Amino acid sequence: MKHTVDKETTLLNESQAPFAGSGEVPYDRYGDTSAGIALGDGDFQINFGPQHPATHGVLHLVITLNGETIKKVEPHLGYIHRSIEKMCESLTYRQFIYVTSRMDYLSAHINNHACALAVEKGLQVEVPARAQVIRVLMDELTRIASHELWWGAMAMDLGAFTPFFHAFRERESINDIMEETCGARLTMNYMVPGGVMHDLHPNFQKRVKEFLQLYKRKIHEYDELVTGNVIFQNRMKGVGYLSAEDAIAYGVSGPSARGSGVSSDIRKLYPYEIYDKLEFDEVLEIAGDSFARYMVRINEMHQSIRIIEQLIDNIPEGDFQAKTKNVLKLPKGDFYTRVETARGELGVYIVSEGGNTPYRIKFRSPGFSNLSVLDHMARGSKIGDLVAMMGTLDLVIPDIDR
Amino acid sequence: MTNEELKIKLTELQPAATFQEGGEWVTINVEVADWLAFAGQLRQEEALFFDYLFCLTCVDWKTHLTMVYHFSSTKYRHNMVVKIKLDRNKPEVETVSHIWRTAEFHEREVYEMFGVNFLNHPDLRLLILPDGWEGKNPLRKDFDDPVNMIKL
Amino acid sequence: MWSFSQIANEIHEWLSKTFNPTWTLIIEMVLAGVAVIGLFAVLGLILVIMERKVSAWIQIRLGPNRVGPKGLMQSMADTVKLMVKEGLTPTGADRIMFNVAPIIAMIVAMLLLAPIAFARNFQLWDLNIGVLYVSCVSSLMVISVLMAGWSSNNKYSLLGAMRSGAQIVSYELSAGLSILTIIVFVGDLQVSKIIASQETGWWIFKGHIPAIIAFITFLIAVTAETNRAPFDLAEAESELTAGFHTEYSGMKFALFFLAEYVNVFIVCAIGATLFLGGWMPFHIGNWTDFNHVMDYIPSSVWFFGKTFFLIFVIMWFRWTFPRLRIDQLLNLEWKYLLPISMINLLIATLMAIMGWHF
Amino acid sequence: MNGSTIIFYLLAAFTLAFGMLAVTARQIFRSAIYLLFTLVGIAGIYFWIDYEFIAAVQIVVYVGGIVVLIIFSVFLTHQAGEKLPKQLLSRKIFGALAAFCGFALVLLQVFQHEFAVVGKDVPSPTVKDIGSKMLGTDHGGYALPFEVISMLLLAAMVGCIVIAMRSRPEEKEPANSK
Repeated sequence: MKHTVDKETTLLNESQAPFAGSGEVPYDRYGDTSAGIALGDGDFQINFGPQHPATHGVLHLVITLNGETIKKVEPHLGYIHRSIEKMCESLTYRQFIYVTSRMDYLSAHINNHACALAVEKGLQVEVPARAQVIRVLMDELTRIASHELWWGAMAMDLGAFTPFFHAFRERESINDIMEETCGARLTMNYMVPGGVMHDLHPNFQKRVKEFLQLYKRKIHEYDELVTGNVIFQNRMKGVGYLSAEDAIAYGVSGPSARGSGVSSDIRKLYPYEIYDKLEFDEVLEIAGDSFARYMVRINEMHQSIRIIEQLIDNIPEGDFQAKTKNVLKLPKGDFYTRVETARGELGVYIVSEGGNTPYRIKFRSPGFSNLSVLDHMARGSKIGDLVAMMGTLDLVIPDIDR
Repeated sequence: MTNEELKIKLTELQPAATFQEGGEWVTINVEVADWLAFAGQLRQEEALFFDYLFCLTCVDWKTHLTMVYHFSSTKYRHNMVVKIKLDRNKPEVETVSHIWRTAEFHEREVYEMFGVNFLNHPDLRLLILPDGWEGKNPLRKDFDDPVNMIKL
Repeated sequence: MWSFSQIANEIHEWLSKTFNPTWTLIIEMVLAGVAVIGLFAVLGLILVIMERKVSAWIQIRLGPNRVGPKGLMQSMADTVKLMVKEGLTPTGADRIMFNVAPIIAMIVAMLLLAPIAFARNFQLWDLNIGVLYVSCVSSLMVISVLMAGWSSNNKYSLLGAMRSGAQIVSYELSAGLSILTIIVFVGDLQVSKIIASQETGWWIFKGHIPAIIAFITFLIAVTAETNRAPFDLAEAESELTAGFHTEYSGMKFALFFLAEYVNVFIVCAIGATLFLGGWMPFHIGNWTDFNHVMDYIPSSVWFFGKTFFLIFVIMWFRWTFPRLRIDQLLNLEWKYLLPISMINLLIATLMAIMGWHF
Repeated sequence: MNGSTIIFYLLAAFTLAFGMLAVTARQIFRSAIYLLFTLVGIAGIYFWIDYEFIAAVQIVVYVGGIVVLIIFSVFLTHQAGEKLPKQLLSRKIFGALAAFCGFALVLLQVFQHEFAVVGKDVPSPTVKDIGSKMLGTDHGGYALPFEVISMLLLAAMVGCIVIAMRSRPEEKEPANSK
């Protein structure tokens, strides 16, 4: 983008940019008198990113520090904003799904799933049972893969390198399954309106069972290497506390909210596909600190394994795709669907004017809301804690920037 | 609360408001002037308790803009949608970021993408667009960028 | 059987026959200097490849395996790469300080090699304050870090330098106290005497529990003092990108890198000397036959074996533990290690007075 | 001139040169670093006269301790990177004069004092002897001054802790506590 050049040059002195509103501060936001804290004596600002090892992408935080203590965290977004919402306005209902794999690239299947569900809701298409099961299987595999990557990357943020490789050992076998089934390892584009793009590979069941065995054999290493480590627990417990009220107020969803004891699993609350027929638990922790969020994700992997085990031997025969017209046209109106990605609640809001392209489309991405709570969480803690918080919020930058 | 009960309750609070039929959730159209008071009621009224604002966005209808708020209650698990019609040339609406803090970021996004001015917002400035961005708001329908936009 | 001391003596004799005493001294000094620089370079190469192989082994992967047999020449290739890279100096940097800092790091590391006994009768400088010399010169290490951090004119570097300063200054205390524990047992600071006192058994065995506690404290403290994970807060890459050496590149960076590895070697050598008997073979009391068998293994093998074992342990730390936070790091030192090593020193002194150790 | 003398002159030149630089440097951080080199040079001279323990103490106390403290305090001030203002000429002259007077006084003492040659029973400067002298209570022992100084240091330490404690209650961490 031609405009991004001047962003870097004006970074430091923009914290006091003029208000576009009436100029008055209507309420005392965090106990401060103004929205932007003025630089006091001994404070200094550092640019955390856009190129920084702990942001896992081009996230840019301007941090105001007093010594090692954080006074304020200010996200500056947009470095990889592709305006997917605008792009989708010129793509047909069959095409726009493929763009969404690039949002939260670790939950590509689930993003596609949300879009497919929205279109199906508009068309009122009944998805065949086989397709539903395949979709759920793929979602849960994606969720495990995403949490594996999160686990490794978060441990790396805290300075332990080895877990990353252990996590990738398992993640590789999921990626292999994905590759065999959909021909892609990251941006799958497997789910289409009405079902899935093509049938499962004959090896699928065998491979998944092999993966389940591998996972069960190796999962205890995760706890031995990281969860039980004293240093790790000291780094996580009591760090980045988020109360249940704040989690709701900031719109935090997914594992990050469940770590604060907020029941927010869309799969349980507003079940889609066959989730209401499956046996699994919504993982809740009440401590609200980084360790609680960590434990939620670890246990969620176990729950996903449970779901896969229930389904893998019971994939019904039949069509993998419902019969749909070549050109899809949604009736006039607005359609909202929400699914649970690995990061939280993904909402797809389609406004249709009756044509073959969406009139307006909005993705309510979990990362955007989860990021907004970072400033609230981080104030008063150390730089090292900020890294732990960002790790347990599990930010994926393309998901925030869309 | 079921949708019908919700409708009755909302009519009590906003007799002037109209409902939009056909959607999955109760959709209410509110006047800009009533919005701030109504938002407070939505959050504070014990029977409603809409504490979770899960989606905040705007739609450009070429003649006017519409703010769309999706609410949910973590206590009663009921959902609703609020729509507010704005003037396209001078879109202004009261902020709700003091009621639902998540609105702060979402409103900043809408501010830069649609040019909606949120009155009394604590920190209304560009979030995603580069600083010093001058020109039109990218998600409006009349936005055109011949360099970066590819038309199919 | 050859030994280092034999070679050294032969060189010395040949030199004294051919030259007058002054020239002999000068040539020997030059030789020692070349040997130290050579050792420095070789140690760097070996330790880098060792670190990469150990980490690969711990992380279930292969590690470097393309350059040379089993990838053993990889660190040579890295050296060449670092040497031909451009050494940047940032515009806002304090040029003199910025360029001097890595050199100081290296000089300090080289100075530290002086009192280490690599084998029987093979030592550069057996000065009578031996161990104290090491702990005092190693305190100079912090200067190069502070210089590098400040002169880079980078906030990350400055934060890293501040952290490193606080860390090294604090952990010096418990490292010093745990060294003192052994000195109390030996009654002397001289390296050769410390080693000689372990002829009947290493101090970690002879010194009962206080020696073991001191050994553990020593390992933790020196890991912190050499800025190795889990105490690598000065360069914590996920927080401060690279800490004090963020702005360094090419050979200047390589000098910091080398100095870090040589420091690891030195502290492990000191640990091996104090607790594990240095070059002294494994002896048990008065089992003469067993002790004779042990004596057949060359003393240099014993020394390097023990040192590299300790280096392996420190690498093992690095690839297993997450990093501590700065306040936890200081808590660990001031609230746990320091009191423990103080009490431990008292107990050790009592034992030494009463003669309770073996 | 033998090798030993050459080394002495090298060390002396090193010390003096960095001493000059420490005084004339315009940046406070550089000045601290030059001071450090001066102190290292002095330690080198101690090593040269075989007073190894004193040399080690010089390095531990001055270089490892005091200069690091100075550098820390330099970091904590705001003008660490800026150049200090040029000194006034009068100050320079007075400074030079004061230094010269001090130097002259020392020189006068050195030339006037009759340095008596000590006999063979001089105590060797090994750690053991220094230790037993330091804690000796007999003639020539320093037990009393040693204890007095340690009391002083203890008092200083307690004072530090008290000062550090006082500002504690205000800065309670708000976000962290549950």
